[in-house]
This record gives sequence, C-alpha cells and structure tokens, in this order.
Amino acid sequence: MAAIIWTTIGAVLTLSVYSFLYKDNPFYKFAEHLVVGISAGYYLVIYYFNFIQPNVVSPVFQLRLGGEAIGLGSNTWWLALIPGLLGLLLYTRFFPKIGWVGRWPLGIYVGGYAGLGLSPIMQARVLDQIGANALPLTSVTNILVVGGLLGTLTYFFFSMKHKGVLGVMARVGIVFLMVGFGASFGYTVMSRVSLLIGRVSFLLHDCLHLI
Amino acid sequence: MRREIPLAITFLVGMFMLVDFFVPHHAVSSAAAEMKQWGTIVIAASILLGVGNLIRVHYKKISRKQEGWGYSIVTMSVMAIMLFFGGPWGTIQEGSAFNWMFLNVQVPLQSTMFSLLAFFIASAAYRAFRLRSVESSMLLISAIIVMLGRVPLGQLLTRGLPEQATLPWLTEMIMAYPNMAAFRGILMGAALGVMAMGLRVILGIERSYLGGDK
Amino acid sequence: MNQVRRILLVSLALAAAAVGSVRAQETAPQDGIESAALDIVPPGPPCALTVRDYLEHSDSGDKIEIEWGLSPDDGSGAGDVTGYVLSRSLAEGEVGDVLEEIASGATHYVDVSVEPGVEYYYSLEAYDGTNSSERVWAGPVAGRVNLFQWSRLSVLVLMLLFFAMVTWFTAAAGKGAKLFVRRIPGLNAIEEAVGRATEMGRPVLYVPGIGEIDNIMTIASLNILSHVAKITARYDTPLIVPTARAVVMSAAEEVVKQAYAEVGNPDAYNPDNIRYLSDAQFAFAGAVNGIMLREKPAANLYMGAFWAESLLLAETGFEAGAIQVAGTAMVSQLPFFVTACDFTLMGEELYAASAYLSREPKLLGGLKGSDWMKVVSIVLMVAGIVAHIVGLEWFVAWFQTQ
Amino acid sequence: MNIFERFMEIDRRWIFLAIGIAVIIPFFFPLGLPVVVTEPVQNLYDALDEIPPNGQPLLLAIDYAPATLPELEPMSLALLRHAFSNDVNVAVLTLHPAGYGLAERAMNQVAEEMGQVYGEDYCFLGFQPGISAVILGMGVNIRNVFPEDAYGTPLSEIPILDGVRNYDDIPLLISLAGWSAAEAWVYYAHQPYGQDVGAGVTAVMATDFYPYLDTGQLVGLLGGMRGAAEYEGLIDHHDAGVRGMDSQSVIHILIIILIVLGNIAYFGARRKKREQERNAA
Repeated sequence: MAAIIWTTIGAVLTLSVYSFLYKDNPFYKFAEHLVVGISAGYYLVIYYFNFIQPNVVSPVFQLRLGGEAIGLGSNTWWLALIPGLLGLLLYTRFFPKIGWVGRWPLGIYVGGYAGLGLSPIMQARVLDQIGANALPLTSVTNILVVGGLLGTLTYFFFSMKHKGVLGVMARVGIVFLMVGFGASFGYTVMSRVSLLIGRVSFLLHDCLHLI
Repeated sequence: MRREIPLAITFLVGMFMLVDFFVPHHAVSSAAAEMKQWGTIVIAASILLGVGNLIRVHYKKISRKQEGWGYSIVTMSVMAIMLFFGGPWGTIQEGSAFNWMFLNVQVPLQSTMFSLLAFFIASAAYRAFRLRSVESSMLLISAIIVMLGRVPLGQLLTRGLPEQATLPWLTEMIMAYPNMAAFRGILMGAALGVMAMGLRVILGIERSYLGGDK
Repeated sequence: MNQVRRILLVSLALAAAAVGSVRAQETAPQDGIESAALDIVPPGPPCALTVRDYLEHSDSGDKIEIEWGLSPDDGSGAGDVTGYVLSRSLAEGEVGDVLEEIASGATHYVDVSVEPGVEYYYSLEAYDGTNSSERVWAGPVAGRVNLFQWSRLSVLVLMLLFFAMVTWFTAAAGKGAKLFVRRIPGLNAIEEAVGRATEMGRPVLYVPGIGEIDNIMTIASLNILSHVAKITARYDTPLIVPTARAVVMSAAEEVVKQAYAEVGNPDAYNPDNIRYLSDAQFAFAGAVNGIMLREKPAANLYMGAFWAESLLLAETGFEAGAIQVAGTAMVSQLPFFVTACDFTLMGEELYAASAYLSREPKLLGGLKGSDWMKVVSIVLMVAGIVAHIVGLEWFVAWFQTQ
Repeated sequence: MNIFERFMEIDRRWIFLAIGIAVIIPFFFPLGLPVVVTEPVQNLYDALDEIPPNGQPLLLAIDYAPATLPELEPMSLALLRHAFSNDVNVAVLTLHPAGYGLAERAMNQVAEEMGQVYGEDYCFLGFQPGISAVILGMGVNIRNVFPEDAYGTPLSEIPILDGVRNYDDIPLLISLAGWSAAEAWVYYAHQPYGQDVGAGVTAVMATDFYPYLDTGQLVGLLGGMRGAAEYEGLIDHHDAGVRGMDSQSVIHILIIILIVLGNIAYFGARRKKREQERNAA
C-alpha cells in the first residue's frame, strides 16, 4: 500500500514537472518549491552527519572522554577543533566589527585548492596532452589532430591580432571548434533521451504497469 | 592587517599544497590530507549560511504576503519536515523516513527536471542548426553525422558499404580526431587560464572572492 | 596472495601425485595413500639475496626492493621448488614475521610496507611443498625518504617557466608597459545586454555557475560579476544573482555590495536579490527557471562552471525572450551555450574576460604569460614530432609523466 | 506569411509533443535493431575478460547518483554479469553519497540472478566521503579507508579480499559515474599508482574522456546507454540498454528531420524575402 502511494506521488510530481513544457503553472511552481525545500533540509542534515559530526564533533567529544580515535584527522583531539573553528569563523560576517575574520577560512579553502590544482593541471592537461599530440605526421588523422590543436590554440591567443598566418590558423581553429561542438551536441542527444526513457519507463512500467 | 592576514594565509596554504605534489615525504602528504579535510568541513559548515538566506527570503515573502507566498510556505514546511526526520530524533539510514523522502520525492523530481533536456535539446537543434555560414554549417553537418552514426537505425542506412563509408565509422573518426583536437585545444588553453588565475590567487593579486579590495 | 596460496596447494598436490606414481612403479603398492611417501630432501637455498632501498620511482621511503638468485632446484636440479618464503625482522639473526609467500621462478619482490628510516633484516627460504631450504640472510636496510618526486621533474620545470613568465609580464605591466589584448567578442555583448535590460526597465539575471568557490571558473565569474554590478548600480537596474553554493552566495554578496558602494549608489543594493537556492543541481536549475519566467529578466548572463543544467537554463531563457551571454570553460557544456545563447565566452576567454574587464595591468600580465606558454607548448609539440622522426623517443617520454 | 515563415516560427511545444510521442512508441512496438560494437567498449570488455577467474578482484566503483541511473545502471548490470559469468570476483564500492542504495541494488540483482555468494564471489565496501582522499588512501592500503565492508564485517574476514592490499592487487578498476568521479580515479589511482582504470560515463561526458583513451590513461570506456547496449551485445544478454536504443533511433531521426525541415523553411523564407526586395526595387 505504502509503495503504491509513493509511486503515485512520484508519478504526479513527474507529470507536474513535465507540465512546465506547456507553460509555467501552479503544478510546476509547487514541484519547484517542494524540491528546493527538501534539498535544503537534506543537505543540511547530510553535511552535518557526513562531515561535521564524524570529523569535528565526535573526535572532540569522544577523545576527550577517552574513547577510541576515529575519523581521518584524529591524532590529537584538538586538531579536530581547527576546522570546527574555521567553520564558525564564516559566521563572523554577521558581526560587522569582526566580520573580516570570516575571510580566513575562505583564504585557506581557496588558496589550498588553487595550490592543489596547479600541478596536476599542468601535468594532465598540458604536458600529457602535448606528449599525446607529438605524433609523427605520417597519416591523415595525425595531421588532422596536430593541425586542429595548432589552430585551436592559436584562436586562444589574446595578446596578438589575428591577422595573416595567425588569422588563417585561428580560422582553422574555429572550424575545428565548430565541428567539435556539433559532434558533441549530436553525441549528447542520446544521453538526454536516455533520461527521458528512464522517466517514461517509470511512468509506464512502475506506475501504470502497461509494459 | 585585515587584508594582509587572509592573503598571507592564502599564500602559505597555497604554496604548501603546491609543494605537496612534488614531495613524496609522508609528513607533507599527511599534513596536506589533513588540510584538505579541513576544507571540506569549512564548506559543510557553510551550508547554514545558504539555508539562512533561503529562510530569510521566503520568510519575507510570507510575512509580506508577496505574490506566490503560498509556495514559500511549501518550501519552508518541507524543509522543516526533512530536518525533523533527519535531525536529532530521526535517522538517515536506509529505510528511514528521511531516506524515503529523498528517494521518492527529491530523486524523481530532480531526474524529471534533468530529462526536460531531451525536449530542449530538440528545440535548440531545430532553432540553431541552420546553414547560415561556414561555421554554422560545420556545426550542423558534424552534428547530423554523429546523431545518425550513434543509433542503430543510422547504422542500418550505410550497411553494406565499405567500412570507411559507414556512419558509425565516420562518427568515431569525427569524435576521435577533429573533435579531440578541438577539445584538447580548449582544455590546454583553459588549463593555462586556470593556472595563471590560480597563481594570482595564491599571490594575492586576485581577491575578488574575498569581497573586493577594501 | 590467495592466488599464490592456491598455486602452492595445487603444485603440492601435483608434486605428491607425481612422486606417488613414480614410487608406484618401483615397488608394489601396499596401499595407495601410504605409497605417496613424503619427499625428505630439502631444496637448495636461493642464492645472492640482496636488499636495497627502492629507488625507481621517488617514493616516500616505505618501499624496499629484494632480489635473489633461483634455488638450484627451482626449474633445474630436482625441479621441485614450489615457492619462496620471505620474512622480515628488526634484529639480526631473528626470523621475524613471514612477509610473503612468493611463487617459484620469481627473483624479485618489493616490500611496500616498511616504516621509513627503520632498519630491517630479511631472510628467504625455498620451499618444495614439504621441506624448506636453508635460510639466506640480508640486511640491514632502511627505506630512505625522498624529498623530491623525480618523475615529476618536467612538471616542475614547466611550472617554474610559466610562473616566471607570468610574474615577469605582471611586473612589466605594473611598471607601465603597454600590453595589447585583442577584443573578445562576447564582452561587448555583456554590456549591450545589461544596457538593454536597463532600457526595458527589467532586471539582469547573473548566474555564477554551480561550481564551488574553489573552482577557478567561479572566481573568474565573481570578477565579471563585480563589473556587471557596477553597471547595474549606475543605472539602478535590479541585479538578481541566484547561487547553488552557500559560500559563493556570501562571496557574491560581498562583491555586489562592494561594487554598489564603489559606484556611489550603496542604497540601491538589495540583499534579497543575492539568493541561495539549492545545492541540488536540478532543484537549482528549476528554481532559476522559475525566476526567469516570473521576474522576467531581460538579460541572462551565465558565467562560471556549468554542468547539464546549462541547456535547461539557456532554453528557458530564450523562450522568456532574454538576451543571453554565457561563459564557461566546461568543454562538455560549450556546445549548448554556443547554440542557445547570443554570445558565448569559450574556455580561456572566460578567464581572459575577467582579466580584461578589470583593466588592471597586473591581471593582463597573466594573459600575456599564458599566451607565451601556448607558444612554448606548440614548440614542445613540434619538437616532439621531430623527436619521433629522428628516433629520440626519450624526449616525448620525458614530459609524459606516467 | 507563407508556409515557410510560419514553419520557422513554429511553437516549440509541437516539437515537445513530437518528442514525447516518439519516445513512447518503441516501448510498445520494439524495433530490435542490431548494435555495432566500438573499440573503447571492446577494449574494456577484453580487459575484464583477461582477469583470471577466482583470483584478485575487479574493483567496481558504482559512483552514479539517481539522476544518471537510466544510462549507467545498465552498464553496472552488464559488467557484473560478465564478471560473474567468468567467475571473476568483484568488490563494489561507491564515492557518491546517494550511490549507496543504487550500488547495492545493482549488485544484489545480478548476484541473485547468477547465484553468487557474498564474500566468496563479491563484496560491498560501501561509501566513504571525500573523493581524492579515499582514492589516494586506497593506494596505500584499502583497509585504511574501508576498515570493514558495508555491513560491518572486517575486510580480513572476507575471502575474496584475502591478500588484497592496495592497487597492486587489483587487476582492473572500473568507475561508473555521471560526474567527475571517473576523472578522479584517473588522476589519483592511475596517475600515482599506475592502476588500470576503465570508465563508464554518460554519453555527454564521453567526449571529455576521449583524450584519456588516447593517452592510455583509460583502458576502455562505455559511453552512455549505447555503450551499455554494445556491452550487452558482447555478453549476449540483451536488457534495458538494447531496448532503449530503439527509442533513441526514433528520436535521433526525428531531430534530424526537424533540422532538415527547419533549413528548408529557412531558405524558403529567405528566397521569398529576396523576391519581395527585388519586386520592391
């Protein structure tokens, strides 16, 4: 019985969203506000139980009480206090006098991830790609790949005017970009249709038992 | 001072993480791992800022009876229900009410919204793919070849022809060569853009994300 | 491990069966089981056990490499060696714990579980299913911590080169050198779009993507947002900024508030227009669609990191009749923005735009540095092609780091 | 306004209606069109096929969330069927918080169907938060990250994980993901530890992964429902993948017809406009 109710709710909500294709209407508005509310509650709970509780609350309280060490950073209980405090600092923005302290956790977060990203990006997105593109120009496909990359890179030159040889190469680059965009557009249709098939099969199979 | 401290923190942490990639010493990698963990916790802790904003906006709407305030009540009450199910009195495990709400309301709603794209991709293609110029023709032609080459019906169209003339083969060729070359170009260019910007962030030249200069 | 054990067991059974059948021919069997008498000759010991710190890839000192010569009975001689047993201890002459059972024929093993800097002793014996050979010893040896990952040298070299170029051009720009930057077509479109919204008296919608604040695209987007906010502040056009991440929301608040203050119109700043909607991707997209249809912005700007919601936003925005300008470096979403929006900043153009708009010479230095890095990349690629032709494969291998 | 101009400005809701009808029809009247196998799929199939039976386990990371279920679940089922029919052991895990139930569902369905025993043929490590930290941690020792399986059994008590320490003992790792998890496995498992990684991703993501195939960072790739259908063809077990391909065919052809009609209308309208201009002049 419960299953039937939930499936029916699922079906009604699914159709409410599709009604948006006709025009904006109360059913869609209801579905939209529903999903926003649910996800707000969901993420609040999940973030607390998956991150804050195991990494801050538990280590601090359990270790102080002499329990087992848990979590990744649990060498010493006070270490777990640091991220907790950093998290709290975000809220100083509501107190104008000390609001500037709220920038510290952001500094750590953004700086850390910027530093973390740089070298792997250089490795995987520049060096490895150059290496993979250093192809002997012995086949049409290799010439296509090398020429296409040269053109596209030229298109992204900002500090030189696209004139003469550079202009021709940038134009070749644009043609390659367009072929690439068209191809991946065409390639994506399938993925989007797959999702629709998933929903249609939910409606026809799980709800209406037609197939 | 107020500006220098966060910039100094950014610089030190950024440089440390940068070094982590090159130094195999476990002291460095474990400290880096610890800091990564901190980052995720800071982000997790920030969610309350967002939800606070959401509550404020909807509360205003409801209290002033602005247009659509009834829907704001929907948002606020389901959020309260989720917090009640998942909060201190509830559980979030498999089979709990919290999980049921997630699986039976949020998931179908989200995946249905996602599937709207099947309709939109068709309308976008209809509208934009016109033989207007060389560029837009390239876009159109490669899209049509790939669309045909990807599905069994398209494969049937060129069955019996030599392999190099079949649509699936052409599709693979387009994906593997011109498409890859173009995307590699974007990828490399964007990587350099990211690195230049990342470096500016670490050096404190870029600080818009801290809310401007002053 | 499981497999090694299984191999050992199977070989043991085979050896026993073989021995059994040989014996069966020599003497008349009294009964089948007894006849499979046990092999009492132990195999010869392995020879020349050497241990050393593992050097090939720069490791964190947790690996030790062990090599030995085959037992004379492994493969040749009695040919009955089924495997080797490797043990490790902390004191000389002590056997310690069994580390691994290694199948016959192997002469090489890497212990990946050592504590860096601690001295270990290793011993090895050959095993034929029933008997073990004499033990051979080696040690002491300690895993040395490496301070540099040598396999990543090429990454470091290019990083330093890139940093040097960026810093040099940034410094040059700071000293007043004129740096040329070509016009980026999508940029004027942003200003036109905002201008049109002002004329029509309708709001501007600015979506900074759904990336977290650590995503560099989001940071570039906040830069552009600051520029857009200054224009809307000047003309008193409402600016709606929906966000999918709480931290991005609070950063966007600061950026917009700051921009309104700089232009001298701080009262026009409306905090209710900087909204956090949802961390959930499609809940966010659905809610932004709602804003487009109900608050009817005349200009939609999508700048930052977008995933599948890109087309959902852009098609709804088109239907609502807004001018749309997008900018992203998400390769997979570019095709959709390019087809559905009026203008699109592609890939690096997004980062370039954020530097260009600020017009700050320091930021333009980075652009120049990236351009020169492109030249270096192209030169390296051409050098790689030449290297292939003349057979200098190591050159390409050097920058392919795995 | 002539017919061309009217067609140019067609209400897009008619297009939506046509798409809706086109997707439903094949559910009732299947076409059963054959699917051609592409190289990245064949490569992944071969890599899995080469894993010795009853030995070191295949690590299957079912990293997808409900949103990409229709594309990626058929892959999970096909890969699990292939592994189990070859007697290859499988260890399943997930990096997506919402992936837990989905991973369990796919694993249990195929295990039941093929009479596999938990612990002896397959096991489920569950979910751990933190993507790069989890992947990197497993390179040192899987037990550091997953001290026990999803049901609380210590890993040392699971027979198929006996002697499995880190990536050195994993012949192949396949990540099925509709987000950047598959890339993370490449960056943090292949790059530093040399782990062979295969991936199954949505069709839209597949384009991003071609460069990785080319550089050898990925051993094979399944792209979208089509990839799943090809794999179903290879293991000769037709299921949701092959069925979905019929709807795909119809919609793809429909979109192409729309584009062609749109262009005819475009040129028709342009010619009329030119004629009018000429007449006016």
